[in-house]
Amino acid sequence: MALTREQIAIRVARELQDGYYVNLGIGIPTLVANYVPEGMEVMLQSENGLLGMGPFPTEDQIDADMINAGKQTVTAATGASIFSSAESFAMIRGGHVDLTVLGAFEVDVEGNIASYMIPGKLIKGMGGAMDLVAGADNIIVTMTHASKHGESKLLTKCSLPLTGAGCIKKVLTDLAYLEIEDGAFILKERAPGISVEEIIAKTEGKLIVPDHVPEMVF
Amino acid sequence: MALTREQIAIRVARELQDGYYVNLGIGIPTLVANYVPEGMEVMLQSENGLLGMGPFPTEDQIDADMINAGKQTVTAATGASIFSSAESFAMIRGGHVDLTVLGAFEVDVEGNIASYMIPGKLIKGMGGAMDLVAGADNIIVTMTHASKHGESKLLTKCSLPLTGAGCIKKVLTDLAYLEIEDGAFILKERAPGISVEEIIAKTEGKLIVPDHVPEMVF
Amino acid sequence: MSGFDKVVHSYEEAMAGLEDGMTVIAGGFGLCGIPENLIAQMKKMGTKDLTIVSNNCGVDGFGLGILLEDRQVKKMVSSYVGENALFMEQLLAGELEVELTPQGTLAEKMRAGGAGIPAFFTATGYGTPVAEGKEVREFNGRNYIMEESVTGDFAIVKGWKADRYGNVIYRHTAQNFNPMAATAGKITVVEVEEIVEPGELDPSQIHTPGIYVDRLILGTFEKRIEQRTVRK
Amino acid sequence: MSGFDKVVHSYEEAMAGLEDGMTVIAGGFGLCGIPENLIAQMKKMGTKDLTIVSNNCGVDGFGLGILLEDRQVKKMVSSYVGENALFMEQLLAGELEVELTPQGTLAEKMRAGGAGIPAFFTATGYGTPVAEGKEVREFNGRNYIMEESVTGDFAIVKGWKADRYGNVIYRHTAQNFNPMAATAGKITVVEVEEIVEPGELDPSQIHTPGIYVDRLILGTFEKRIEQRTVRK
Repeated sequence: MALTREQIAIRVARELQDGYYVNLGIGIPTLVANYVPEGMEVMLQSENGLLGMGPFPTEDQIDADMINAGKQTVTAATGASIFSSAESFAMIRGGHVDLTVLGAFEVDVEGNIASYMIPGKLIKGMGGAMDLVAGADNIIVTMTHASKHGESKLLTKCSLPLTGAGCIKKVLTDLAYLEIEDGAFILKERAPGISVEEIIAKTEGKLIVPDHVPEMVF
Repeated sequence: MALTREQIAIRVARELQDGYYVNLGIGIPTLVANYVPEGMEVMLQSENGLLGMGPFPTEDQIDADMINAGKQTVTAATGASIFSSAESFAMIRGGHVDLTVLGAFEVDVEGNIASYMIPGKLIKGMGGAMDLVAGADNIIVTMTHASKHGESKLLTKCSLPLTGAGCIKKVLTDLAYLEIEDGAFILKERAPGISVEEIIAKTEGKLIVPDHVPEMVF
Repeated sequence: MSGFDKVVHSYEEAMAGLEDGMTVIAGGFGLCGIPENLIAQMKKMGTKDLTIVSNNCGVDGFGLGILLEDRQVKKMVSSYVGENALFMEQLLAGELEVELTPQGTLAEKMRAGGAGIPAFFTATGYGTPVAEGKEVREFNGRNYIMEESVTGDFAIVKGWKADRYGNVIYRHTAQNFNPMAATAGKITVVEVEEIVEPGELDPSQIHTPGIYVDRLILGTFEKRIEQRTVRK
Repeated sequence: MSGFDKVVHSYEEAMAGLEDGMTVIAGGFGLCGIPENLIAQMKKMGTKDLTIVSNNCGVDGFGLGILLEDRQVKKMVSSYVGENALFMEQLLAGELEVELTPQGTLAEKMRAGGAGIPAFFTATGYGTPVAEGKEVREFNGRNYIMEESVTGDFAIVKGWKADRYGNVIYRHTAQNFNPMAATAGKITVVEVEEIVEPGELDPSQIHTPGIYVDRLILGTFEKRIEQRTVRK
């Protein structure tokens, strides 16, 4: 079975380490915060200027002046700091964030990522995504492996306008966890019950399949 | 008589306007603060990160953490703000300071200024002077008109390494107030009792002498 | 201290001098920390052909979005404009120009504009449509693009508290783009929730020193929430 | 919260990993806000061939000046080095290299280094010896030079108060270069006068967010005054 949104979040959370500063993109990446392992502490960076994002507020705590990058009302955790957008992106661009998790429309074997624009259809803008992919060393892209019509989103070459060039090394789809190296996807893990054959069929870009591809365990 | 240090400061103070943000260099420029006209308020910017520098502290108030750019203990005036060196020079470089007053070894008819280094003799460094002369629109250079040996410091071309190129328009010496325009010094005022002839004799760079050169009044 | 009393007493006075064709830099992120009354005044003035530099363009009917209703905006420089149907409509009809700028680059362009830095290099956007027409240069084996800074004829800013010297502090994440915007306007106008006595703000804790502020006005704010999310 | 507990309990631990030939960025202006105990630890370690990036080099016998006594410094990047006879002696003898850098450019080079900006343009230094070998470019009719950013293997910083997350505030003008230095070290070490409980510092008023800080140590400070000036 393809991973659920929650399972994707759980799998990403396994990449966390105690003391990590993490930026979670809008959508599935946001869910990762719910699965931080017991006894481990991470700090969430929200690019609108909040390091140490806490949970959503109670009704009483709601404050229009306290939002995250998704414009949702949030709280600040103990040890938080709040700063300007310039300072926030100094952190991001300067490589101080330990892990960035974000979604994408497409990735390719060169580590390119397209996530912000579908010409003629969607022109909302890149927000902070271009800075995040350019600034981070450690990025996990979460996405569906293929479109509803079965078209692969793991490509030889991205067809959509790029968000970043050559910056993606780790991709977690609903079917598999892959790493990008030397112009190929390397299949590292597969979703429970998903066959290597299905992943091969749904991966358009060059795919390297090791002898043993472990199944994820949840 | 050549202007005293105090008279130089008094003359500079006449250029102040209510609401000016002013950076005063070390030495004579610092004295300008003592001659702010009654009923006028200016804020002194000290480039180590203090806007709104107050007077020296009393013995009780002395605080090692509160100094000016000359490393002197100072106080903060009402309405002061204190910030980093990057912020301080953002202000300076960005042209937000209304008036900068600083000393020099030499200036020339092109508006060049040399103030920080005498090769082989003095290599202390430029501190913030290069940023100040590059960032300010409105600069007054205070200096002696000639050396002890009578050699002019108002030159056709500076002989010492430059602090800034083409950035000086106003010079106040112990003998005269001059403006620099189109490759010449224009004699605007003379010190009380100083003859135009003496100024001509002590000005090596091209000097334009208007028909009437008013004497400064103190 | 008239020279340092930045307080003005009407929004007309606050935005006096704004003319057709000017560039306005606005603070705010989404609807958080936006100078809502200054924007409303711009709508009231009906100034046209504006270039607005702001991370977002508000929403339909609130924030900068209201300037679209009478087609006052010629061009938006923003990182994200997805919350605004009227915006999309005018954009797709070719009535509105948009320069999509990565959020961090936008923040840095404002800061650089205020700080006398005409251009800087960033890896952000290299190899993407953002890099088109921009110089690429390698530093330490990595490619960067050159981005030029931005300044405005006006900067409009929303603060929390200020003194009459124009020293401003921001509240929580309503800080966002406001401090950079404040540095980058030829005329910087700040509206705040409270004007305090000089000396009340700790000098070491001021976000925007008064030197950047030309006009200060006391306002009341709706502070509309874009995504009201609560804990169960 | 071990992962976010930045506190170390000895100066040995604080500077562990410092090696010959490394670059160290130091906060401080004159003797104000200098990490005096971290510097003393460097002297104790005897590390050689250091490149030190700091606005000044202390004075004879105090601050960074003590590193000159055993010739630990290969090169200084500073804006002003006039308070130090031993410095001049070693410089004139060719035993010490100095890269004089305008103060604002130095501050910006540190900030840029921490902020992932490899280079920027400034008018500061154009047409002067500082511009030698640097690219000149015109923007809007004015000439600017390109300056590259700086980063250090270590950054040593003096704060006032911090919590164990490494959130730091500075006191008065002891702030100076410290916030930028803190962003620009591969390993950033901060020594402070007081370690407070998490939550005591107002999140909106933190000068250096903990993300930049690797090690935090509680110190006691002499805080020598360079120019004691009093009102009559």
